[in-house]
Amino acid sequence: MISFVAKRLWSGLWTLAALITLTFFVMRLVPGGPFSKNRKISPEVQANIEAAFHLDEPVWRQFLRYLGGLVQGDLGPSLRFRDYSVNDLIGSGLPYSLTLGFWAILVAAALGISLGMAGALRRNGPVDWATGAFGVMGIAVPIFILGPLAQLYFSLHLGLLPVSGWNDGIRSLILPVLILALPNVAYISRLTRSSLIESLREPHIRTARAKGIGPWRVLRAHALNGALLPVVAYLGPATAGLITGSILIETIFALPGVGRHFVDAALNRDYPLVMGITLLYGGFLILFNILTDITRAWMDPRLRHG
Amino acid sequence: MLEIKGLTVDFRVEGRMVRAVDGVSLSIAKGQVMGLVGESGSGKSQVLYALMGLLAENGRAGGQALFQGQDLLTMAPRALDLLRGKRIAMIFQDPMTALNPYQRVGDQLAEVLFHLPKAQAWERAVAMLERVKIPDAAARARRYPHEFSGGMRQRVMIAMALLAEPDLLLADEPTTALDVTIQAQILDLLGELAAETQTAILIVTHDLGVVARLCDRVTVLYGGRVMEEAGAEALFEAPRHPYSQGLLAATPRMEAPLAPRMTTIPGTPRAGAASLPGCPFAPRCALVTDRCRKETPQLIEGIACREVTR
Amino acid sequence: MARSPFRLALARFLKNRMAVACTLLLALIVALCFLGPLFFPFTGEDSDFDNISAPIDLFSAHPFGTDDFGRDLLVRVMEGGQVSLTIGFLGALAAGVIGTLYGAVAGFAGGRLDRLMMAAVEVLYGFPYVILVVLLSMLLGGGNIALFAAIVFTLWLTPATIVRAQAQSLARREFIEAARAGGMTNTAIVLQHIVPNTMVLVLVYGSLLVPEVILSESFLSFLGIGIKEPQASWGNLIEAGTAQMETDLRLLALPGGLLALVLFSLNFIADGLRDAFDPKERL
Amino acid sequence: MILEARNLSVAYPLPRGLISRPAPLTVVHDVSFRLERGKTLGIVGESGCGKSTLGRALLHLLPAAKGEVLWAGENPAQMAPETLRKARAKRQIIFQDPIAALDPRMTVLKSLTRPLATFEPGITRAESRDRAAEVLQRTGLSADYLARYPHELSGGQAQRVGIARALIARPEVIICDEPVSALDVSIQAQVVNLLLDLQEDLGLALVFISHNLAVVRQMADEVMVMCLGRVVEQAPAEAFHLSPQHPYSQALRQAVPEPDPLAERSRRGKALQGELPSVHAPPPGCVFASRCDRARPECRTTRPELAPRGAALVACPY
Amino acid sequence: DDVLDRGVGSEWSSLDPQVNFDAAAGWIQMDAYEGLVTFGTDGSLRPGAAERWDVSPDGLTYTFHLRPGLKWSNGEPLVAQDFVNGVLRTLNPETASDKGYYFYSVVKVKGAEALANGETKDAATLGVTAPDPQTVVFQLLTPAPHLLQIMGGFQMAPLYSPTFAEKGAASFIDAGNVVSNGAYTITEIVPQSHVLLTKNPNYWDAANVAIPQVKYHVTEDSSTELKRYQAGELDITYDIPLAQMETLKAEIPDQVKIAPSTEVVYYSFNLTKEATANPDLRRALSLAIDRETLEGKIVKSGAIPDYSYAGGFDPAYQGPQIAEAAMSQAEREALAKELFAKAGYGPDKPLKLTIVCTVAEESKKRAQGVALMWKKTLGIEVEVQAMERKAWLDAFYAMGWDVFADNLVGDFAGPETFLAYMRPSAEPGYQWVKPEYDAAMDAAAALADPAQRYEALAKAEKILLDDAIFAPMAITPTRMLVSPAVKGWGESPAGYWNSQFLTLE
Ligand SMILES: Nc1ncnc2c1ncn2[C@@H]1O[C@H](COP(=O)(O)OP(=O)(O)OP(=O)(O)O)[C@@H](O)[C@H]1O
Ligand SMILES: Nc1ncnc2c1ncn2[C@@H]1O[C@H](COP(=O)(O)OP(=O)(O)OP(=O)(O)O)[C@@H](O)[C@H]1O
Ligand SMILES: [Mg+2]
Ligand SMILES: [Mg+2]
Repeated sequence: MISFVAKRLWSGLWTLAALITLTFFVMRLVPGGPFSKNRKISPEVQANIEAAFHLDEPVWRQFLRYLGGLVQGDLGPSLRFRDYSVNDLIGSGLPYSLTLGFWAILVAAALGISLGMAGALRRNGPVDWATGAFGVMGIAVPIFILGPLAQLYFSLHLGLLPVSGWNDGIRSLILPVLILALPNVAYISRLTRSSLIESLREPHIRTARAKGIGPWRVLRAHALNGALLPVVAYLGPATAGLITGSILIETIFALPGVGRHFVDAALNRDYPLVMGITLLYGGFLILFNILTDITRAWMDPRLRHG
Repeated sequence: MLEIKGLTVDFRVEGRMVRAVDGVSLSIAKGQVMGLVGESGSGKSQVLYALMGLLAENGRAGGQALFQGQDLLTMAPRALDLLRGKRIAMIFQDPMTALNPYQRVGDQLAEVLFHLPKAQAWERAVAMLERVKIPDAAARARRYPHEFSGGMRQRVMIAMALLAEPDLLLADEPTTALDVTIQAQILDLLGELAAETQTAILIVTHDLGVVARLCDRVTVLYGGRVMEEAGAEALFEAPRHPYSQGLLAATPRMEAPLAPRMTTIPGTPRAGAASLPGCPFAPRCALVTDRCRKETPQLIEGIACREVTR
Repeated sequence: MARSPFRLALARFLKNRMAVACTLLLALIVALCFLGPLFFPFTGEDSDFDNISAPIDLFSAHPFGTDDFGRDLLVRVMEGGQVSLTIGFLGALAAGVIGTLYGAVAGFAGGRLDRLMMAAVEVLYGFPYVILVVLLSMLLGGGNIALFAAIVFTLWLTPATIVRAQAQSLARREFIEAARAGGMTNTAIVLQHIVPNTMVLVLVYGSLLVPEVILSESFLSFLGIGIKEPQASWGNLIEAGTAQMETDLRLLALPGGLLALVLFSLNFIADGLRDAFDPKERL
Repeated sequence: MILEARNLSVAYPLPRGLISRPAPLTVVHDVSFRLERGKTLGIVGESGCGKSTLGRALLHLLPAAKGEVLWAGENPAQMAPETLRKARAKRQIIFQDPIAALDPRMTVLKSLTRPLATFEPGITRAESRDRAAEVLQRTGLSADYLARYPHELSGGQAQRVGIARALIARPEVIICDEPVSALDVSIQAQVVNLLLDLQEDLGLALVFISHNLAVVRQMADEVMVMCLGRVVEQAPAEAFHLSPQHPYSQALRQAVPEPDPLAERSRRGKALQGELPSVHAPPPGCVFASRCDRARPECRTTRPELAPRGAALVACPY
Repeated sequence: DDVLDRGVGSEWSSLDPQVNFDAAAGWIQMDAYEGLVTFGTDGSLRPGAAERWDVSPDGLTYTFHLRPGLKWSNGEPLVAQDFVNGVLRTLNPETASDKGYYFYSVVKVKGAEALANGETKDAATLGVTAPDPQTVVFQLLTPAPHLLQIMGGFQMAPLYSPTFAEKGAASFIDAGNVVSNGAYTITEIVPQSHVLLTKNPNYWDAANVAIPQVKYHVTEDSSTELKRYQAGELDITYDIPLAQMETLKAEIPDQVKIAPSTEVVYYSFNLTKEATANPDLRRALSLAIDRETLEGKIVKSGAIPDYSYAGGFDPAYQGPQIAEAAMSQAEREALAKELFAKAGYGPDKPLKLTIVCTVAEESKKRAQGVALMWKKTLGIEVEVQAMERKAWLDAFYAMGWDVFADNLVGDFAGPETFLAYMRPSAEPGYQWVKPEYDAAMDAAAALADPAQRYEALAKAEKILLDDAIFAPMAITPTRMLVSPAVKGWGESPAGYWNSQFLTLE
């Protein structure tokens, strides 16, 4: 197991290296630069500013410089948020995103799996249709519609929850978490439903039923395991995505997470921030893919051999 | 103990009902071992599934199956769960697919005793594995089904059924993957069970040697219908139904002189025979008459053949 | 008596009432989008400056009113539907097919090839999307090809991950060993055993991808790639409608409602197809 | 020599907890044999002794840990993938577990005709259907079953589909892993006869793994007896049936149940006794020593090698 | 409630007074740091740290006299050299600030450019000096009456050297330890969330600062901001969602504050393309735009339709006479068709154009509106190409467009900032060759008297507009919601509403 993990970690490291190399160089091919916001600056001054951030060096030099910083844990300065280094920005935003994403994935998994189970057990009937319809609502009514609507209703009309911001403890979290979870609920519940239907028909379920342990236990101990394998595979990238923040949720609810940097940094050509965010997301992605691989090997013993 | 009357099993195939088992009746007393033999595909497994309430989704059972006075076929699933795995246990035919590939063998066994504390159940499970001759049982219990050989999986299935200490054991070809020495040990184990704890056993097998060793009575199935029902000695001594005779004749014997080809029953079985009128064996029978082809013979005094009883 | 698998699948599908109803509904929506505009004397790009932001009036020239430019909303929604449905289905199909094949190969091959293929997936996942899109629009021009590439580029990754996981489990099943023993080529095993056994999942997942594609189109137009105004698409109609949802819900309700209907029906159609392709489904 | 094993050992990687690497668990040790066209090698042995593992290794579905397998003189481990694949067409296997070996989403027809499509690319759909129907018929199943899915088959029916699948590509060698265990005696006889016919007509070579000694007696030219991964006796069939040499072989021979209730009843409770050794901790000495009534102290400490005795090779010096 | 909650839109790019360039962050800065002069909420100039100033007759030397007894928020005395240091740091290339151009381009301070370019590091060469602790002197190369406007904005903060020397730029964001000289000082910073300012007891006018704390909230999405406002979480917003403007104007007219800002929107024509090289066509295009309908009915952003370019910011500037402005739209369209035909286009020679705009909703809508109008009046096929902002900036120089939807934020509320920008010598991107214009601008720049100067500028603008190298479109407004509890609000074209002048009920 450990050798398996070590192997995956090692290849993950290379993947990450490939990712940052690719990003670093390709990013520079995109038109526009970090300081091309103002057309009025004289070329000399523009050059001075760029020199201050080493943007005048050849790209490969910049890359080496970046790597040099990286091995010391320094992600460089942000070009858009001049007061902060990329480390500061990620350090200040990540806790919010992590909290939000953690709860969101938890809610999504719990709700999605429950709905999927209900659908599979009462399939092609009203319960199935209702859970199916509810499940896909998160996609049918996208975040950018649901968010404002929820704010309007729960915050402005009912006054139950704060409109936005992160000043009110758990109450600030409720709407963003639920709304962030919803699209994932759709995917998880649909995947669960369809693979559970299949799983419930495997011959070994018959054996389990013959033990007289009751339908609930048959489901939990025997059918669910196989059914959740694809769901777990889905959860890898989904979790990495959620806990590194969502631009939509953070914008709508004015939350200080790192999600909005994904778009912002790229739009502002804030190269070091783009790199930092890529590194962060890529790292989590690889980590969670390893975790799901391990989880699946734990769930399905046949995967444990080579 | 168990009394089956006119059991039928139908499958819905392409919107039509196809009969797989047609009017099977038999009864087993406490401590008795009943052998169920017959052609492959004649519905033996389906009889057992019907009793356990485990027919495939497209299957329907009809008739009556009284277990200690209760009808298993009409019982609510919840009530059935109180019997299954406790009073009635079953050994499944296909041991690879019948075991949960995701769970340790020991856990699957211990689950039968889910009302006991975990450690205790595990201990009993390991003990049972030892009884079915799994070497190094304690370590083996921690492994997964795919790491077991075919015969070992089969023994795991047997152990699972025996753990329940059932009053009625339904065994579907339980020893096909075992070598004869272990088979003999397992058969002895089953025999003891019947003798000592008065467990009734309904065992499906193709091996007449197994029947001879274990069974008190034998029911012969063909095309979903009972052809003959008799005491083991009687059947082996003087099989009455033409199919039973054919079966015995085709059984290879170690002592007999070696012929270049093995003896078979001529002809091939009809698909879906149970849905059609007439004796299912008629196309292959030497004694066949026109009536045999049109009218389904009734089981009278343990035999469903007019030509023989006439 | 000979039952062709296709006829059987059809029979199984028809047995699922909800799926059948939803198929009809979807057909209706598609027909509306592609045929509806023919019944109007103007197109969705013609503006009527005397009738800017006209409200719903079912008996007027603009039954669902007009938008800020005086363009007929209903016609725009129908025309937008043509674009969005086409992109949605093609995009989901492409993502599904690429993802399935890639994932099936990786999961089946295992070992080093699998690690390499999954590393590629991770790199693509991790690559900053905005940069990618801007780059694509630069390379391919902001047109439909760039749009399609930008959509498919990332959407196939998740199905690939799911299918790979499934393929890994399947590859260890005995019937795959049997196929290998039978001398089947790896390609044939992947195509004939692995893919059909993961298809159900992909189908279910793919049905959810359609609306995702349609909606992501509007995000892409925010990056300057994709459907150009004045051409309508559900994505940009919904986005425009969202901005005004608190003052003029009709702008959102019409395209959004249709999209939701498409998604709901697709979802149940996918369930129906699931049943249709499941041989254990009773008839 | 159509199939040959030279000192073949086979191992499984055994995952051992969190820390350590998987350790190879050798379950087949040092097996050698030669199989000629038209001949049958019968393999009998204890349940769990490695017969199926050996069968898989013979088709290169599992790699050899030591020694080698030769297909008509060539080692499949050294073949180019494409050559290997082509060579496999002529070497089929009937799996022990018939249902697990069928794709649950394929009809019987598809399962049967799929190998044809790979090896006879020109074949038309109707032709391959006819071939499938024909070969299925010969195993005692009507063409009606072509449209069935595996879950709609009984155990014996599935087993016959497996046999039909192995036969349809007209192979030269078939590894039969308990091919008739789920069949009633009449069908069993029919299948055995079919195999014998094919052997006569086409020179088919068989590796026939079975617990049914009567069937092995009918089929085999040579018999190999295995116990805990090792060959304990290898002998010409007749010799083996007349007088098995190794104590385990003798025990096997004696344990065969006869269709005679009186005789059988008298044998109740007289089954072989003693501890079964485990593959995980194989005994240093003779694998059968713990159950052998003639065992001597040395038997438990030193393993006897296969040595010629008459026409046979026997791993018991006593 | 003694906290004034204000919106700042997206996150400030810096709280470093010498670096920050965002107008919104400028508000925070104006609360925390005080320049020599400052703006009232009505846009009027008021004495700030300087209590009075003299201008030399040639308009080249400005002498500011600081109030006596000024202190930094930590109680240390504030001296004239602190202001000089502020300018020096702004110009220092190591600061990498793009604000230096205020001192060498918007107004030409002696020695500023050489310092900014890194040609010299000698602080003594700079024309900003502190002859004594109470006096700051600015020496200019050319007269610049608008110097005071610059001094009043967020460009001119003093620098507290001790903490800067110790901690560098981090000293400006070290909440609680920031040393500033404004009415407030920064006490809490949560990136992406808010900045909290607390009243500075050492401020000279602290007695007249009514609101004890001010909190600036980041809210990127204007509809969220509106909801926060409606929920009472904000007292003053940064923006109003366009879609809601009409409703809000109808429902709470006195809270909706829409006023012109110093930003003008105009559509540039590509002088290197065959069609748009023709001045008749350019005028035709400009005339065919129904600006009233466009802004009032389509874009609805509150922008003010505009036919001139640099007018409309300073009431003292009259600008040239513009014929179009007086016409009715029908007349304009008739003329447009005439000119269009004259340029040789018509049904038999159709025209196709692309407009490049940004992806911002307002920009897209305007471009679409223009496209529709050109199509309707002149029958031109127009493709609107919306680009992400940085690509849009780059696209300008690539000159692939026919029409470029451009805008310019002036550095102060006066015509000069806009006109100077169009000088062919200053902005090579337009490819406009017009020595007359440069000459006219040079002539104006030499004048120290404001009235004469404006007259000369109007002449220059006439030259610019006559060539129609762009079509002026509108003046962009500031849009805010201000709670009725906030008193002291006024209409300020300068765009500053320092919290110290507000009260909260
Ligand atoms: N789900 C199903 N749908 C349709 N037919 C089925 C289904 N399951 C089983 N059958 C059919 O029912 C018949 C009886 O099957 P059953 O499994 O009882 O046979 P069996 O007597 O146990 O045979 P074997 O000895 O080969 O196991 C067979 O012909 C089989 O094809
Ligand atoms: N995947 C595996 N991993 C680890 N051990 C395995 C695996 N498969 C089989 N084994 C072990 O290898 C040994 C030989 O198994 P094999 O299936 O070859 O036995 P067999 O001779 O075919 O027995 P049977 O007659 O019961 O089918 C057994 O002890 C089994 O537990
Ligand atoms: Mg059966
Ligand atoms: Mg085996």
